[in-house]
Amino acid sequence: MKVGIYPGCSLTGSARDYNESVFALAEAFGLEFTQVPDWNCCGATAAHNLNKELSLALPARILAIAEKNGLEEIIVPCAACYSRLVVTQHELKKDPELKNRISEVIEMDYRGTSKILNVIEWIDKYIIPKLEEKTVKPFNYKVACYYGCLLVRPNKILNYDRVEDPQSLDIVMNKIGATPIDYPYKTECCGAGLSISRTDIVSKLSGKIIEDAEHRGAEAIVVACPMCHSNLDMRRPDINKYWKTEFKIPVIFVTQAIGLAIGLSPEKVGLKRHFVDVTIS
Amino acid sequence: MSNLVTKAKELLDSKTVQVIIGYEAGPTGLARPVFVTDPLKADKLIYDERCVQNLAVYLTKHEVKHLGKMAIVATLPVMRSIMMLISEQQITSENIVVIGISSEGTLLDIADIQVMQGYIEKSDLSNPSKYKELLAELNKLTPEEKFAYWQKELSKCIKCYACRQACPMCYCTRCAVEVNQPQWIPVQSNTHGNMDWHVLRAMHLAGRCISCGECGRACPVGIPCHLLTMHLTDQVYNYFKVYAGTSEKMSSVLSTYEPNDKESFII
Amino acid sequence: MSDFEPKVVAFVCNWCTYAGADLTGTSRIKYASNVKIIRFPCTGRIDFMLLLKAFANGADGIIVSGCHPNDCHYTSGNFHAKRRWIMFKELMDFMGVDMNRITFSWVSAAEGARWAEVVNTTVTRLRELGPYISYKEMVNNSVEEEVKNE
Amino acid sequence: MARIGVFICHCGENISATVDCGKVAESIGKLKHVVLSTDYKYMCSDPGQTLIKDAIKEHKLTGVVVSACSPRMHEPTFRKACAEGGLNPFLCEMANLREHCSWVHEKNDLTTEKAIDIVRTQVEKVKLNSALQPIKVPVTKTAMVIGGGIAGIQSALDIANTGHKVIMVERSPSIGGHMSQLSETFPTLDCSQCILTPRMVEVAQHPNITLYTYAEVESVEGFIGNFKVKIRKKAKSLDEKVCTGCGLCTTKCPQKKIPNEFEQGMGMRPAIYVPFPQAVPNRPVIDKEHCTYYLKGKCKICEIVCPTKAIRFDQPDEILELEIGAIVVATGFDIKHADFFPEYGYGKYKDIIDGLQFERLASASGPTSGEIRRPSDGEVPKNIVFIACAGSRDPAKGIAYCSKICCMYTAKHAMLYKHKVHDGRAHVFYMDIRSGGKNYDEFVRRAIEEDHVNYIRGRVSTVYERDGKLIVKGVDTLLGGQPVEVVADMVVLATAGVANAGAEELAQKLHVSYDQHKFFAEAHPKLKPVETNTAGIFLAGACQNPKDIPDAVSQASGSAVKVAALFSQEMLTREPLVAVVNRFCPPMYSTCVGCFMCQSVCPYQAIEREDFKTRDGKIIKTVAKINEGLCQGCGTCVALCRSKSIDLLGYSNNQVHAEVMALLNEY
Repeated sequence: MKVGIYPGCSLTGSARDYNESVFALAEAFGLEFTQVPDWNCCGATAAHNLNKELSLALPARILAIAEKNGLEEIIVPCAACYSRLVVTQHELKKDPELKNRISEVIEMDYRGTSKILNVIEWIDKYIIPKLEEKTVKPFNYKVACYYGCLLVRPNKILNYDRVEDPQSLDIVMNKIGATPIDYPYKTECCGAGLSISRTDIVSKLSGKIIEDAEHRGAEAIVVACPMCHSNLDMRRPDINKYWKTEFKIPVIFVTQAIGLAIGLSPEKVGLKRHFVDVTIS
Repeated sequence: MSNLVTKAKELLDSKTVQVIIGYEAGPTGLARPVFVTDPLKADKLIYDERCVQNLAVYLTKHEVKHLGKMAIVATLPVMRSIMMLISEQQITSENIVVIGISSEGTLLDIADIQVMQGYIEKSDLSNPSKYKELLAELNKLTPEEKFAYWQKELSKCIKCYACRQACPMCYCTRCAVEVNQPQWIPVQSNTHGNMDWHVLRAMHLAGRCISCGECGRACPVGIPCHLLTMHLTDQVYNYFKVYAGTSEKMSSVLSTYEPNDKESFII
Repeated sequence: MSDFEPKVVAFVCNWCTYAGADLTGTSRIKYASNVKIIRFPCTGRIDFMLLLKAFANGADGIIVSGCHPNDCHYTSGNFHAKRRWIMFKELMDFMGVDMNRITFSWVSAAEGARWAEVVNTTVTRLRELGPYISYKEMVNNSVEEEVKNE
Repeated sequence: MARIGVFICHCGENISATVDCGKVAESIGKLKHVVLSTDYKYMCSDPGQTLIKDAIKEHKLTGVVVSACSPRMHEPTFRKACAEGGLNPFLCEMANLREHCSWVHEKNDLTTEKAIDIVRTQVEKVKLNSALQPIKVPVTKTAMVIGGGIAGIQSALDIANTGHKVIMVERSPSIGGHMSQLSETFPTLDCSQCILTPRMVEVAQHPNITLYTYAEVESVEGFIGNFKVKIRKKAKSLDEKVCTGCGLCTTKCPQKKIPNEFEQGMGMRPAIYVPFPQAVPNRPVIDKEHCTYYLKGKCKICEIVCPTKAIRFDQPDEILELEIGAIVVATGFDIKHADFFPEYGYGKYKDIIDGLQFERLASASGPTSGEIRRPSDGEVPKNIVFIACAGSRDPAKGIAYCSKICCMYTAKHAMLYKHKVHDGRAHVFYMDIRSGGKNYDEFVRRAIEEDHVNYIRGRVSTVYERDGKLIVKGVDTLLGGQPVEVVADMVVLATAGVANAGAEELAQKLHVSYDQHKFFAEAHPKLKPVETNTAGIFLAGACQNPKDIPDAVSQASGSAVKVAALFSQEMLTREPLVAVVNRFCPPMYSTCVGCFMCQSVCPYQAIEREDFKTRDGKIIKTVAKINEGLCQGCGTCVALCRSKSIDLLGYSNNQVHAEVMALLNEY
């Protein structure tokens, strides 16, 4: 099967560490994927608030290109991109008329045949089967698995995991020897797109997520979304200022944690790019 | 076919049966049904490729029935007809002796209904292959083409009801077509009235048709009306995985049900 | 064809769909007025010939509706009806009669809104299909055939 | 020569607002054989009915069409009026102009045209109607009550007190139902057990009541007055006649860690158990799923200790076949449990409990002897949060309806908590307070004003645990939508009332309708709330929808009256809408050829064989014959009969054919 990857903007910019860890894992497990050629913005931030057709046309173009290139599966590591792509596939499946209209807009045939995988689905399918034998350095830490909003919502469309208390990330962490804590902030809002415009709100919301994780004795917060990561990691100085404290807990991507467990170096999985020191590797 | 004659003589001589329903050679060389009651005339009986009528149709006829216990020269379709007639309580197995004829034309030893059932179960019960191709071709047509095809065919019908007379399963003493309160089937033999008749006939044979093809063969104007019932035979198997006339206790498809019968068109 | 209004006959059972349609009324849910209902005690009572009669007499579409499987007031009438409709549909398909013009459905006594939806989607579909010209032509030509023969 | 009278009802404005009734009357008046066509404001009123009665005499009518509401509403009314006017009631038909026309279409010409079509159809039908005589069938004067909760108990006692026999079937080992689990009852705060137990005992001792506990309805056949019911008496592994109920076995059973259903899982019970101390009958049963002997083949301690040797390990289930005249369904309800709520942790937090669990905590006979102690560590919660509408009125959760009892019991719970934990704080999150009912609102006010329960109008988005406390995050909509956070020791969810497990299956066995939530459906929401669509089967209590005790008891008494009224007749008259197989003079006898395919489709075994014989006894012909006492008139045999030898009175081939014709062809 031909597997594709859609990086989106984050993985080539602010989340290069994430990108590096995904590729490092793929290499370690002998997996190959083709980048969707000539990809464009998924429309995550502004498009779906401004223009519905544009917000569907952008992901539809990505999917159409993937189809044209025979990519039966596309891995979408960014949760925001994942959400846009799956929602688009759902909307166009529901409404054939809309599908035709969007096909005209993007001047390409769109059938909706490619299967879209988020990073945990990808791990479940390709990494987990060989994970046990490859694990050389069990990740013996207490972790808070933070899913954020886009990985599991809207539940009716994604139909992925339990919406209020998701488990998939916890299960993966368990496999590499980590102990996921009971963590009620799993899907609480991190402030998301306000990262740029209202850092005060991000500081407040993300701060709560960090505070509760530290309070419960977690040694790391594990995420699967670049946006979550930047709010919890990059905005840490603002958060600490707002909360008048020194939160130290590192924030790592699930792929980084797996990379460490199978013996990859911190540099290889991009840990050195973090703002908050990752002291636990 | 001396075996057949010997067997028939035996049955009549021993008074096991009072009449043999079989075929004889007619004056023009075609085979025709014959009812032999005298052992001395049993050598009239023949069986060869000319013998095509479904003789089971006579089993329910009063004129034949009143002669007494009957023996019948029975190919596979006849045997299946007998099963259907027993299951629909038109004849009883005690009253019938089956002189079985295999598909190769040889005499079979059918001692009783159980043996016959065994023989039927071993046989291919789907529609005869010469009709399968016709059915497949018709099924390939578009709805418009199908409608046009059947309009053309059915416009020829003269409502002589030979199709009904030739069918062993059409044993009603009063057919629905004769009901005029209400007038279910238009009296006239025009395309519309003919279509209604053939739909009614096919529906009444749904799950009961044993694919002998006699209705179509009997039609004097050559309407392939057997394809209608045979198509339903295919569908009955397709949906319910049964063929008619395989057991004397079988209930018809339309008078039974399974709660999980599958279909895809009811919303 | 835009102002074409199809004639639709609904054959429904007394206990589920008729009662469901009553509930549509009690709930004041509006639906297309093209449909006219004939009440039967049970879907098992509906003779397939009546459907042909409806087409022959100018119906453009038909709705057949009764209790959901397992809900039949008489236990099994709808199951028998189901088998009958399977056979009927297959025969009609084979003969080229347009089965897009018949909606077979299950509507319970509690599904007032669903009845309106069944009617409306059927009527919308029939408006697109237009009058059932081919069947009407066959019936009309048959009358002419008759005149010719005489 | 038919003489048809047509009466068009305006139904006040219900019909005339969208249908031009005058025009309908005028155009119907032009139809052949219609000798009278008139419209009137209210046909069902006394003058309206008089209009029909007078017209029958004056115009010598041979058929009447009343064009008004649904025949399911008023057909009996108008048929009775016709009978009083001297016309056979089965010569009257109704055209449904209200539910099927005026209420569902806009006012325009098409609607009026449709109305005309509907009436014309019935005119053509009624021309073919024939005068029918009602069928008389005997009544078995024994009632069956399914379910032994308060509704079933009330219904059974009321029926038994009219002198008729009652069979009560209860699925669990004891009667009592949910009411026996309650601590105290609103609005009087009297002890639930204290008022219920005497009634339970009365059931057990009543000479007219036969009680089968640990039993379930296996199948129901037949019809009003003549049901044939099979009951499965599950094996209790015990000879009830020998057992004295001493309870020694229950104390010696080594298997003691089975979650107690009666305590809503908050207590444990042994494998041989009596569900609760006041159980009726007070005899234990062995729970085969947990009993060591049934699981592993050895133990038998109960058998060894039993002083009367009453244990029977090899006892089989018993199937009883009973003749029953009427059935009361009182199977009650259940509630959603905490694991239904992802936002409250899918049931993983021990101190989030549901309302029934709180009842057990507050009950003097409960696992904490009536002290409010939280399940996790047995501490007395100092801060408690009650969440009303947990699931109810929430279409996203599939439960759009109001569960009705939660507002009241939440107020009661908060009050009981305050009475028991004086220094505690109780908070109630609510959407609306629905406290209609005698002394109900006063009760809620008391909770707020005298017991100082903190009522917060708003919903709770999430509850999670932190440092052993439950953090309840909600909103106070009366303070402009401010987020509220309460740090609680325990949370009680007033979870939605839902249909009991197995309700759908039972409904299908009984052939009664049920709604999308699997609650049993009444025949009419306002005027027949106790009847079902199946004659002879009635509803009592919360199996219809969540109800409080007074409502359940009232309906139970209502159902008992319905049964008593039925049993007051020696013979029942049934509508003669049955199938008939035609008969002709010899030699035809009947056009039936005796294929008996009708026999296999008939759900009521109503088709028999009739032999026509010569004088010396030789069978000439065997044909089908309908037993009109058994036939329910579904007509499946009619549509199946190839030779059209069967017809259905009231829906004859001629009639339905005429309807199709009339609907499509204008005359």
